[in-house]
Amino acid sequence: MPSPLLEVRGLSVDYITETANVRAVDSVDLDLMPGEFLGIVGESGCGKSTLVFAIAQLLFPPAEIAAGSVTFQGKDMVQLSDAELRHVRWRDYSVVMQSAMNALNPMKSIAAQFKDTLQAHSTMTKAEIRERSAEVLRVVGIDPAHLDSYPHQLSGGMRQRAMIAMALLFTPQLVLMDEPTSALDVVAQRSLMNQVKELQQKLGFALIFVTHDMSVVSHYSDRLMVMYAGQVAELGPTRAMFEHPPLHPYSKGLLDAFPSIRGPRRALTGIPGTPPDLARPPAGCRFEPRCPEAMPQCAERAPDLYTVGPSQVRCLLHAGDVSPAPRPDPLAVQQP
Amino acid sequence: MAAPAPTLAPSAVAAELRRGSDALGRFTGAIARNRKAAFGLVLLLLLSVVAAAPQLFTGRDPQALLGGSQQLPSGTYWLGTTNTGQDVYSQLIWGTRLTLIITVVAGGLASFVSVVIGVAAAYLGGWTDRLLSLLTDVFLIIPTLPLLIIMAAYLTGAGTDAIILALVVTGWAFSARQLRAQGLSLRTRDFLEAARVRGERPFYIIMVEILPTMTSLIVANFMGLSTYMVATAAGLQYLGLGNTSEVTWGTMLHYAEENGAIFPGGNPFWVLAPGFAVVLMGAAFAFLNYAFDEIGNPALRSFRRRRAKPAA
Amino acid sequence: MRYLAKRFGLFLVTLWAALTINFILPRLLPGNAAESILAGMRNVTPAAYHAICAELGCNLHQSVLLSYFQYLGNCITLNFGLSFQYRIPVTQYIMIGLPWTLALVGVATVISFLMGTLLGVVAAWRRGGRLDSMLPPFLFLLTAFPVFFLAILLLLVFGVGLHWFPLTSNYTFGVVPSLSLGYIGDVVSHAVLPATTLVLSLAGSWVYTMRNNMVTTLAEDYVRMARAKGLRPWRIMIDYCARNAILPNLAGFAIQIGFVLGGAILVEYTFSYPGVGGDFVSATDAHDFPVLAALFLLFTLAVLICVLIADLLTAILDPRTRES
Amino acid sequence: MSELPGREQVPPGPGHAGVPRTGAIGGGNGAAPGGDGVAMPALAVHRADGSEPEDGVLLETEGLTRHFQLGGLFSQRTLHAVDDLTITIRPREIVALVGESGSGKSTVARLLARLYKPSRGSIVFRGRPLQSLRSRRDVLWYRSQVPMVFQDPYSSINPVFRVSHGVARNLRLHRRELNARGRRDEMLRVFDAVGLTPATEMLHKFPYEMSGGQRQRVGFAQALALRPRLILADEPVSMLDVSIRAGLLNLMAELREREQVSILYITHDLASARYVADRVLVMYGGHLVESGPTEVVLARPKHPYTQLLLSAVPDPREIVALAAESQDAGEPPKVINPSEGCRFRRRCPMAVEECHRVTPRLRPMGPAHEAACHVATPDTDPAAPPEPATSSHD
Repeated sequence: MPSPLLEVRGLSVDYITETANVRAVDSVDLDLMPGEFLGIVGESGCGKSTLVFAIAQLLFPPAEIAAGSVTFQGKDMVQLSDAELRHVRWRDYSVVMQSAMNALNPMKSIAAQFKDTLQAHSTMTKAEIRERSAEVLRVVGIDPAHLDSYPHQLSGGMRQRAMIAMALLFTPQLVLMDEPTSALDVVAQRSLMNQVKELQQKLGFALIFVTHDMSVVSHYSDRLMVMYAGQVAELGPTRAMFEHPPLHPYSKGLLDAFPSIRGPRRALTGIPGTPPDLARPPAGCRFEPRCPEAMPQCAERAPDLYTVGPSQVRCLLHAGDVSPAPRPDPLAVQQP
Repeated sequence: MAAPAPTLAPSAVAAELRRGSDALGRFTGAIARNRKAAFGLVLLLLLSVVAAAPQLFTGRDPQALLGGSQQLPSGTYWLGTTNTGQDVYSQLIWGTRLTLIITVVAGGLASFVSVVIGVAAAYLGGWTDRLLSLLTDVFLIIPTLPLLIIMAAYLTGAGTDAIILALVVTGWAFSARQLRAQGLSLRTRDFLEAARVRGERPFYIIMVEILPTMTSLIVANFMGLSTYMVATAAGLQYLGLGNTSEVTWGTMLHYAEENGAIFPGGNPFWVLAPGFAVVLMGAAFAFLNYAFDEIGNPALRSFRRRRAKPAA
Repeated sequence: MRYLAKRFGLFLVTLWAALTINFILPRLLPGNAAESILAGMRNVTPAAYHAICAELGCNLHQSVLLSYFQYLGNCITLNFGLSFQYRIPVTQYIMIGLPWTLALVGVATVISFLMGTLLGVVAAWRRGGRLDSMLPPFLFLLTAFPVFFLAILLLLVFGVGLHWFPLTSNYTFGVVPSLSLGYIGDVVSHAVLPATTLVLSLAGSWVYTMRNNMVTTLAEDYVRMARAKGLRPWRIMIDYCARNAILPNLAGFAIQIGFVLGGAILVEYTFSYPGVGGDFVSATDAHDFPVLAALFLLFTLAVLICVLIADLLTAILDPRTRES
Repeated sequence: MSELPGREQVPPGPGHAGVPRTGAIGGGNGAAPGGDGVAMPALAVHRADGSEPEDGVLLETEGLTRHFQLGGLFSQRTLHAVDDLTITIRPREIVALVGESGSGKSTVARLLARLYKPSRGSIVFRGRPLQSLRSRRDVLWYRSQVPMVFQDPYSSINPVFRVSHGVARNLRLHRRELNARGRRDEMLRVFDAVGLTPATEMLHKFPYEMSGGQRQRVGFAQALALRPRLILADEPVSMLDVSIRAGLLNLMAELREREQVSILYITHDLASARYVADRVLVMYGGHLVESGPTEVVLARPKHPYTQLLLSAVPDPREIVALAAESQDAGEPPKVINPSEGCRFRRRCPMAVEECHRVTPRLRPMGPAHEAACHVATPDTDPAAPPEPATSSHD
């Protein structure tokens, strides 16, 4: 087993406000192999974006890392000072944000924003910078003539691609993407996903891809992490989660909430209720109030992450020392 | 005398909309919690009491010639006397009333004008918007004090009402522009279109659907305008304009300056007392304005970082 | 270019508005007031009498419109008639005081713009630091101080009290103006207190506005991206934060010049500083309307030019104004 | 949950007896609709329980067009948001209007809600052209029957009032026959009907105390208070989390059954359209490019754009990614001063010379199934049941 590129141990993030300290991310453990595509899925407020920004050391007050370590290239990033971090940033790991419209500086042209990045980490001449910028734009399918245009002059899809091009300036080992496709229509989304997968395989960088829409990463990611209320609910190979029903009731509910575009039509139930208030997390399993397969002990005992085959799941049904009431999975039965 | 420029970025409206609850309940809560607001409010209440019942604070007639010329503060004359022997302290107390009236009336009228023009421009759009915005820009560019002085000069002897009119005519533009900006960002909100689809009349939409959501900015602007009015009205009277026979802090400053109160041999308290009184009233409104700025846009709140970076 | 065309349109309309206000105001006077002012004049020559009449519009047989266009013609050709007080052309009279005010206002504006921007940027950048928590309340209190009272306080403390600076006027009476170091030193020492007053009154609101803009800009995604890109902190502060905080508000800063001029009038009156500000007040007392009208136009024009400059800068520096 | 009545057995097309459903209404705040199965949408025109069906058409548009003028005095440019739209909506029918951003679908909603005036063409509601509705009474007649539900839960409800404000205003404006007591009961009824229970408690809440899903339910409750004929729903679920979305889609199906109301469901998500709609209209660049019963259009999409849209929708249950290696980058069309010809031609793999010259008209492709494409070929055998939807676009 090659040593992991990124090791996250017990990472927790607090939002400090006058009224309460909200633990948005609760002791997450994660290993990422070089060149691996990890999808992180979860609904609004589950802490997925906070986790990624915590890994990238990009948290702004009132968010602060409360505990845990993020070991990347052998160094614990949480301990590094801003100056030390500055050398690693973008050269070894880069970030692509959700809405490229306000992630690009409206006052500077695309070329200028590439230039200051390259100059911050290398001593390339003007010509080399121009050439490298044109090259990464071509890689993502944008005509280098757009180098001199400004963000507001590009279409949504092109801005998103320019962001990805910027992330690849130094072909880093790790790219963190926070919902880069949510602002795009389905056709543009698919073409961007194809391109991201192609680039990842060609350039070999590891990728953490955050999205609220499970179907987006279902065909692209190697492994999938489902997050709920600040905790990892399930983590495992993507195909495992789709070919047979997922282990965690929440992942199952999430998957079943998708209306299918092909094949037989099935009634959707969705997941009633709302996620818990993270300022006062419930004692037992955080999904218990909304869980169709909840058992009495779920309300008192907080489940840990149990290993089931290649996956891990935070649910007492798989705790081994608990005999789950044999209930047929209602949807599996009538699969024609 | 620069008017404070509270900028409430339209993006702040989103925060306010998400958090807004029933307007009155939240305000009293917000004010109580906010130290600055509480300080401003207490000061204002104090000034209003003095304005309402000056006789509680001084028995002497502010106009009566009692002591010697420009005597320094003493047991009998707490703040000394004017060049004609009048008691500076009682003038200060009696001057509160008119100063507060001018400030609040001018501030209120200017606020009203700015709300009407700002909201109308934002909501009606099209040509009305262009015309009203042009009018606002013109009044913003024309320097206010010179225009004010000219109007006051032409209206000499017309008394306080003329001063208030001049103050309002020159003071409304800045807050009109801010209200228009917030109004425009509100226009894109769906709940206004929902009201139109329900079949509501435009007047109802402005009065019931738009104005309540803008209350914190309207109040902040009123406070800002009042701070501006206190200083500007005093400035005019200091220059000897308006009705100099009335007892206000401004006229006190005028006579004090003219009779060399600050130069050796004069009674400096004759000028310092009304001066600091004006500052006090201005500060009361300024702090309330600042507090409402923060209520409207919590991101602006200044805070001390409490926890150092946690050790691993 | 459309952006500039629109702003130049505003320039013309505002200028026309100022001219019209100047024309209308004297005519608004209740009939008797005009006579009383004229009656109050001592040794009034017939020519001056007619000039005043034209000014106050009391010769009604001439149609208002005609006199309006006549008036506009005069303004364009800078012929503002004679000053009532001194019987010399208004333009000539203004030229005497103008340089002093320009120097005072110019220096004060530049200093408060630089100081305001710097303090605002640094305070917002070190959010949560000492500066940021202490600055806003102090600054806001400063705006509660009327300019003339600031002037009086400075005069009292540094002039009368500590004798560090002369009390009045722009240079010691009797000193022959020359380029010698002595004279320049004298002028500067006279200008310190007035200029400081202006800077304090203006910088207050400028720092507050700047800090608020910076705080809003700091929350933007592109600043977080800049940090993610590993850029040096000062480059992020200047190139990403300050630029996005200052540029959209250049026009707003230009409009603040109007307040500086207002301040200058009060300061020059308090320090008896012989600039156009002081002239403005003395013209008011003496009902010297031609001077008043000309000065009012001058001030409006000054602000207009600053706004136009700001618009030019915005058009050049802010790409969003360029057609996509 | 019992097996769902197989939609496929019911041949599509109007006039066929619908399969009666016994959709029981699930109570509970967004709780899974309990009872014996979910009210599945089906095209039921002749009600088994014999209630007298409405006449054929509720609302129809004829050549509906809306242009916007852009640019200053000299550089006048026109944006063709909606061009020549002719659609019909029948009673108790959910019609999905599907299109990407910039397709004009929201403009259609605002035209039908009389927020925009049409540049050309007409809208006729229950036989009365909208242009003829001038007096306040007429306007209120239309407004009381065609309410609208908006997209953004956080901006469609006035944050300063309680959530019952909108419902109360609707009742006061359009249900004058009710006294205060009557209005209160009606408010409780509609809040219950949309699953906001316990209604008495929910009525007193403020918007910021509610989740996105609950706020959208308030939007539907406001519409229901009018006893509407047609609800215009402009992307009501697109800003909600997937798990909440299902609840809202089921709610729309229930309302169509229980409240006898038609819904124009505007969305960019083809999968949710398939789940809830009887008929689907696909728009591209301001034009209606394809329309027909949902299952038919999805089984045999005729217009290349519909095929592209269908192939691009990721379905997590698909075992292996469809080999749809289309190079289409998904750039939205430019509809400013567009030239004649099909607006999809630059992205269309099957574009022929005629596509660049002549704007295609809607042509019949099968029973009640039309497409606007020169190249598309009608079904040879219209009666053939639609084979399962596996078509892919390459």
